[in-house]
Amino acid sequence: MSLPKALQNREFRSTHAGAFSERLIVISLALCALATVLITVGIIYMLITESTGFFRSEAVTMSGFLTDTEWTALQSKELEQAKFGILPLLSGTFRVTLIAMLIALPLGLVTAIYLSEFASARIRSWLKPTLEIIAGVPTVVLGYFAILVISPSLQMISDGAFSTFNATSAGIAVGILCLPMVCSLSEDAMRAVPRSLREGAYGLGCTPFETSVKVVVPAALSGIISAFLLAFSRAVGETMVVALAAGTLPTMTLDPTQQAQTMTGFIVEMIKSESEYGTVQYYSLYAVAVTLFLITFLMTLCGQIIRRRFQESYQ
Amino acid sequence: MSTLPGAIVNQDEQYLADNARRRKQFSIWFYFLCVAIALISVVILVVLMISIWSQGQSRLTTDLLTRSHSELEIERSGMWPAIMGSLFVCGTCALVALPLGVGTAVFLEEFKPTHKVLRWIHGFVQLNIANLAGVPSIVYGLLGLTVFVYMFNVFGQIRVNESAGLEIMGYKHFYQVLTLEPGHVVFAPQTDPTVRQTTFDEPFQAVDPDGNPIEISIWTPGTPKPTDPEIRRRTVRSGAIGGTITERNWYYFRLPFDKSFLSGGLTLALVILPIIIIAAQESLRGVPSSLREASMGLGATTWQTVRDVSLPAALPGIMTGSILAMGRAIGEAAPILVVMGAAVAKSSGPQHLMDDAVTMPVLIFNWAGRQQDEFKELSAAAIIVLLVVLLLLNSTAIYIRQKVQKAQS
Amino acid sequence: GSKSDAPTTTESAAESGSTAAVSNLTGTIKINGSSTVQPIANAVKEEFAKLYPNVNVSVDGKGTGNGFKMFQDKETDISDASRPIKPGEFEACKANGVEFIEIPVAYDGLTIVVHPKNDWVKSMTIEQLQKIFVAGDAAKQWSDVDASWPAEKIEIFSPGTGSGTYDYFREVVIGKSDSSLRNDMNLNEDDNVLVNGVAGNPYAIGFFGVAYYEESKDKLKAVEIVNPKDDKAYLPTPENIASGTYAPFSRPLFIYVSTASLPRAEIATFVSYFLENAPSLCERVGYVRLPDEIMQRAAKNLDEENTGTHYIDGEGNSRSGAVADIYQPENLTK
Amino acid sequence: MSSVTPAIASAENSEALPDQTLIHIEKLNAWYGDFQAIHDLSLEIPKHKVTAFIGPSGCGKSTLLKWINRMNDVVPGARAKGRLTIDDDHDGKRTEIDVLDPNLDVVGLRRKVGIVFQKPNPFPKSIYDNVAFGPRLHMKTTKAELDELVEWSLQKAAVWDEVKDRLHGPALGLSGGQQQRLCIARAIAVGPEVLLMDEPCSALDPSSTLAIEDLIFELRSQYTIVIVTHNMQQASRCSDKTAFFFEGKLIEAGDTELVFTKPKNKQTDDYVRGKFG
Amino acid sequence: MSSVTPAIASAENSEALPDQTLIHIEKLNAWYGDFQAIHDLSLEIPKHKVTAFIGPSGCGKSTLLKWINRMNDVVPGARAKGRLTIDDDHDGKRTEIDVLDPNLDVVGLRRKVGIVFQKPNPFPKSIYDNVAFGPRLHMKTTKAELDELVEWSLQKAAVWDEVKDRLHGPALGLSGGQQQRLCIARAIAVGPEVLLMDEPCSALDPSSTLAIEDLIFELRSQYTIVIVTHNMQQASRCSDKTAFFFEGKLIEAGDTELVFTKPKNKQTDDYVRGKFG
Ligand SMILES: Nc1ncnc2c1ncn2[C@@H]1O[C@H](COP(=O)(O)OP(=O)(O)OP(=O)(O)O)[C@@H](O)[C@H]1O
Ligand SMILES: Nc1ncnc2c1ncn2[C@@H]1O[C@H](COP(=O)(O)OP(=O)(O)OP(=O)(O)O)[C@@H](O)[C@H]1O
Ligand SMILES: [Mg+2]
Ligand SMILES: [Mg+2]
Ligand SMILES: O=P([O-])([O-])[O-]
Repeated sequence: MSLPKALQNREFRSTHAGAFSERLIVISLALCALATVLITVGIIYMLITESTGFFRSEAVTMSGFLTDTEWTALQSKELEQAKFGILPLLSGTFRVTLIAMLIALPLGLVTAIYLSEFASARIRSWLKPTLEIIAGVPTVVLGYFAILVISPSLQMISDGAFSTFNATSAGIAVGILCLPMVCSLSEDAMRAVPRSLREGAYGLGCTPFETSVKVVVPAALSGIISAFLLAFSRAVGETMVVALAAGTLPTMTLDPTQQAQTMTGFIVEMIKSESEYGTVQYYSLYAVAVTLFLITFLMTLCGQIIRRRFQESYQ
Repeated sequence: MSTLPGAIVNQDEQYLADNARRRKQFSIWFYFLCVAIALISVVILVVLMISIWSQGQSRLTTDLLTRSHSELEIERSGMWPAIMGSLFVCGTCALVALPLGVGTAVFLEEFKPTHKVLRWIHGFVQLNIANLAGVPSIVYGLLGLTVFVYMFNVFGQIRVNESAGLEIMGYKHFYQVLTLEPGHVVFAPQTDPTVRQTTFDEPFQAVDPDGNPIEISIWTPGTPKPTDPEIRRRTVRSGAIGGTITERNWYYFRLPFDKSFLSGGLTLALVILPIIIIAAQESLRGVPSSLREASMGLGATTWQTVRDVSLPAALPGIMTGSILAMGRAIGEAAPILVVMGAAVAKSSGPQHLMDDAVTMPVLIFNWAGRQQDEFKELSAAAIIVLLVVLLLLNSTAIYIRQKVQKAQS
Repeated sequence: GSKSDAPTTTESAAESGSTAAVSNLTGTIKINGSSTVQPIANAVKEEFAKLYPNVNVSVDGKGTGNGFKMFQDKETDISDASRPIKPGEFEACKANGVEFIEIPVAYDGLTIVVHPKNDWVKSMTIEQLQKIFVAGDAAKQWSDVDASWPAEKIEIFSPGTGSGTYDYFREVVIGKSDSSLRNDMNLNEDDNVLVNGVAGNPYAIGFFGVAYYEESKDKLKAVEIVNPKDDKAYLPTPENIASGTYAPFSRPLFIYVSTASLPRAEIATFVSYFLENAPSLCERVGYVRLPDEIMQRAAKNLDEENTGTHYIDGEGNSRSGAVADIYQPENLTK
Repeated sequence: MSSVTPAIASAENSEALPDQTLIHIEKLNAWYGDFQAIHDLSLEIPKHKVTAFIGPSGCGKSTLLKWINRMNDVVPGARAKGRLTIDDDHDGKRTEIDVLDPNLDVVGLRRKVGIVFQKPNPFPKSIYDNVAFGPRLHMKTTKAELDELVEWSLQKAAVWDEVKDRLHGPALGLSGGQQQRLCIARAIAVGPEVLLMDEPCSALDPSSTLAIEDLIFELRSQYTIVIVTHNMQQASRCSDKTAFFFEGKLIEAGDTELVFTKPKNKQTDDYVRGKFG
Repeated sequence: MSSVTPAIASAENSEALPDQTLIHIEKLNAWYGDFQAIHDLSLEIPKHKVTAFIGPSGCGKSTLLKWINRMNDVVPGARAKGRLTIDDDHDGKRTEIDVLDPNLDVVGLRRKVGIVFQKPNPFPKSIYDNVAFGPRLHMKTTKAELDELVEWSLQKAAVWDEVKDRLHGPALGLSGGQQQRLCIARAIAVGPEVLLMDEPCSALDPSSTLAIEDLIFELRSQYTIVIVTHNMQQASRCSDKTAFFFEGKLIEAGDTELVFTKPKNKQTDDYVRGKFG
């Protein structure tokens, strides 16, 4: 059989012609990646420049910011009366987050175990979309679910012990929000556990329960922990639900029936009120944003470290 | 050494059997616990859906889809401008975030550097993206406010009667002058853009709203006033003052963006960018490296490999991830509130790039907070509409994924 | 040619009834300020849009104080206010070269509300309000105000510090003294949140414009306020508000129009439309119409472009009193 | 022993005692969903011997192996029909375990029938915990007993000397060959009678392979061992009996030497000579 | 040819012409990060012959193969030192391609040196597009020329008859053996001179293996073929020359027959007899 014409000609495209456009493409792709760095730089630059307006003020001291137990930036018209102690906002945030985690973590983890270890393909095929739909429910909707359904139910059950706006109903709604996330990330981690480990466990006579709890979960622990951390920072950063349902009064208490303004809730209120742009009270929102950013940053960092340190086991 | 250890020799058969039974029983209980807990999420969804449906189903009318928010005729309020607004905001968001996100993912996954310093940078960028994914959306809102809305005040502020920022294209300035016919105006072309008002004492050349030139005459108070509406339309009072108005084409563009839908869309793009990058990276990682090797082995360059092999193979995954990210964008309210404000009384979708807009979540946020029962029901109805949109998006994503899974199995 | 817009006002007033045709007027109008006035502005805007569909009116309600901030920064054409401009704001306007026309548009009764289950409070005096609202030794529990009331924690919902309602309330309750309102209240610029807050807690109290109370009468109970002049308690009914017996919380609402914007045809048309329709539209959203006489004075001010405020005297001190007394040409300070 | 069964029988009676059959398989058919992986397979596996399963990829070796201790229970869609029994000496009384009985106590079966897989799969725990994992599940032991058991198992698996100084170090830190021996130690720590090994050396380097082969040689005095392998040389080196499978069917079974030197079947001949596979 | 190089030389001059060396490898060392995968390796690969690389897993066969067409460029941390050149006849002029030259036109090299992998890896496109993929990258062809080229390649790869009716059907719908032949067709469609094959049959069933082996036999008249295999029988069946590697070193190389029947080296002998690996 004779060589086809295309090969007889041996007219191959000059290989250097594409090099320029190739380089151009690589550069533009690199610029895309650079943009993500620029976003971080932008966030940090913004937070620093804008929060100097707060920290420079004579009414504010760093130690006061970190230790004072009152935060009245929205409540005080005059600067002299304003108190800037981040603790009440932190306490609000952590109350809501704690409740959310108490719901999302166990439920999410057990659902994940169910999905990855027990559920048949048919159940998976509708349970997973269900979870995805919950994950896709806008947070505004969940916020109203919190004040229209959860909060009244709580009040009814507890005979009015809960205030209209309270940490618990916001926490529950945030928990619902985080549940699918915990679930699908943990499930991914558990599915990444090689089949061979499960076979090893069954081969030694483990029951399905023992296999999943004693072998699969510990083996997927790094992934599960980073799922928890992600859910945690999502809960800390959640805004609309807490703005709607957690209340607008910063309180320093452990009582879950009370209202709890969170850091994000405060930022939204401050923005919405546009309380005197340029005042120290206004700039305090950036100080809160810095705190928020630092917390979530530490969370992701922890998650990354855990993932990198413990994940390599199966390669 | 070969004698069996005590533990094996002294096995109590009864204990072994009981133990096995107990463990099996426990495993069964655990299974039912799992089922019960997995059902909780379903129950939550059902309760959510039922409570929303029962509230909103009576308001699912064509009015809802075609009319705009109304304070005076609450029962006939609608969400058309919000639908359009969400469309424009999310469209902008998609146009920006998709190429940027996929580009970044391709760069990070397919152009892995071999040099040590570059590898370090690569790892840094990767960590940075993980961090961005964890940044609360409200912080992105604040960033959008400084960067897009005010642009660090580099271009000044938008002020009525004084400054419209740095206008770049798509605009024409006129003086708008009232004629003697009530409600009727004529437009005088503005020659000097810095002059915001001018006084008309002499007849002048103007244009009507369709852009046709017309001669305008002057009526001096004290002289008889023309009665023919035709003539009154072409007559202005001596000393009438015209104020600048701007005719904006759809591509009207100025800096800063102010509280326009463009700012909102760009801010949302920041929010979902890390999500898209991570999803795209994941699905590029899922492309078997054997395909890349095959392409490289045939002499394709890295980019040719990406373009012809990796990207097409990863496309379904990228699409799924992007659709889910868009779902997030559509439902996102916090950054929009920060960037575009909470006002909802708008009667149409955005008319030009710098126009403001209402989005569905913000409208829901507003309506649900109102006291009138009509608004409460309307908000539930609007939630239904929003959820239907999201459901459509999600099922597209799920459909794509399942099709791909089938094709791969 | 400084007197420019007069033609529209007079002419359209005379002839607008006959123009059913859609106008070719275009433009953008920016309004911000009082959330109390916002329902009226929105109502006017909506009716206006039927006649002038090409005019884009954006109405926001960030509170009177914030509204004036934007107004003096020339970010808005019209500022809604639930209290008169304050000397500081007036000075700032002057310094920025912002001149305005002050137009009262309706009466409001600042309504103090409690939960419908609250059966112990029927009426309150200013002194009792002081006990609840003034910082310092503020009452933490209802029983601190009156020993016969329940020993339950009072939860307070108030408009934000940027709002005119907060200022007005503060001025009534505290007067000119140095003390301030307590700072452990739930503040929100959105009056709807306040309604929800009070409606959800039997031991809550709150206050806002009467329109928000009218919208949610079934969930709230308005407190009768004892008029210090005759020691009788009155509810914020339209009659009581209009007659001034609902004192001292009966107050006028205003719009402030920038004169720099008035030569723009769309603004001139809108403002005169507003003035013309405010009495009827304000009733539709729950407020009380001002006497014709005051509306005529306002129309005249607009017509003649009489800038300045009536509520600050030559020395820069604010005046207070009934609107009918103060909104007089001789009180106008440029 | 039915005559149709190509049973493993000592053709040349090289040993004093005749083979005692431990595992009886009769007309076994196995499916994955609609796909039949094993057809009408009958085979007897002798006690305290090493039996090798050979055959090309996909012929059903692993499937059969996994049915012997019901590992296929967890594979969705896997089912089997036929007879598969294991003799069970219980205080002198001989009973039979019906492996395919749906009500069988699988946990107990798997304790009796240990399995070792192709890729070493130690749990991501310490070496000690890996070995102690099974005993902790099944038995009541004191700490001392457990320690003794762990040491015994590791010694039996010929890996004790290499790990004794780091018993509480991570098992994943061991080399592949050590991991595989650890897995064997883990399997024998619960005191099984049968050891199933699915290509236990195919992921290992030559020297580790040798170590495992030696170990198998050692263990056969106490355990009945079934080993699946692709490596004909390995089969001939370390097994007593060999069964050759092809496309889900048992083609030939018998003494290893015979199968490799004088196969009765053409396909077997082709395969052991490397014509395919 | 340096005397230290265990070059592949026809020991018995069975063919008329002496071998002409195409690929020269001298003192090649290759690393992955800090791990040295190839040590001081020298080897000559003859033109238009089939050379088999054998050796146990991890001995560096694939690494060497991948350096011949610089596929290791994309592996982070992979580097090589030494000489690796390919003769290049260009319009009668003989030149040499220095493969390890960092400024080398890799794209051109890879067109000249095609590679086929262990697992068939057709692109998820149509059969036609798979074969046309390379030509479209490298050549300007008319539709007709391309059609001709695709048919020619598929015919050369002995798969044309099986796919000609569904050229525009998905390549993934083919069986494993067909896919592998498709990959070979794809590789020869760009007109390479050398074909590298890394265990091309190890994922295939016996009959597909035979088909590929026949194909290799066919192709050697026009291509220089290097094949990596684990299957000694396969190496002996279809290669002219064999090189045996162990732990990154070349142990022995020469005519296939000699290497298998009279290996000079003990390790080679052990390996080809199946003592390990
Ligand atoms: N979980 C499963 N689902 C469906 N089919 C399966 C499954 N496991 C194996 N098979 C099929 O059953 C047949 C026999 O598989 P088995 O694993 O027993 O082969 P094998 O002889 O062990 O091969 P290898 O040597 O490759 O391990 C094969 O065709 C395989 O594709
Ligand atoms: N990408 C890589 N990074 C690090 N080490 C590698 C990489 N690829 C291969 N190695 C190591 O280099 C050595 C040689 O590998 P190579 O793939 O060449 O072996 P091989 O002889 O082809 O083995 P096999 O027959 O299993 O394919 C092995 O020890 C392997 O672990
Ligand atoms: Mg197998
Ligand atoms: Mg290899
Ligand atoms: O009406 P206000 O929003 O200013 O109280």
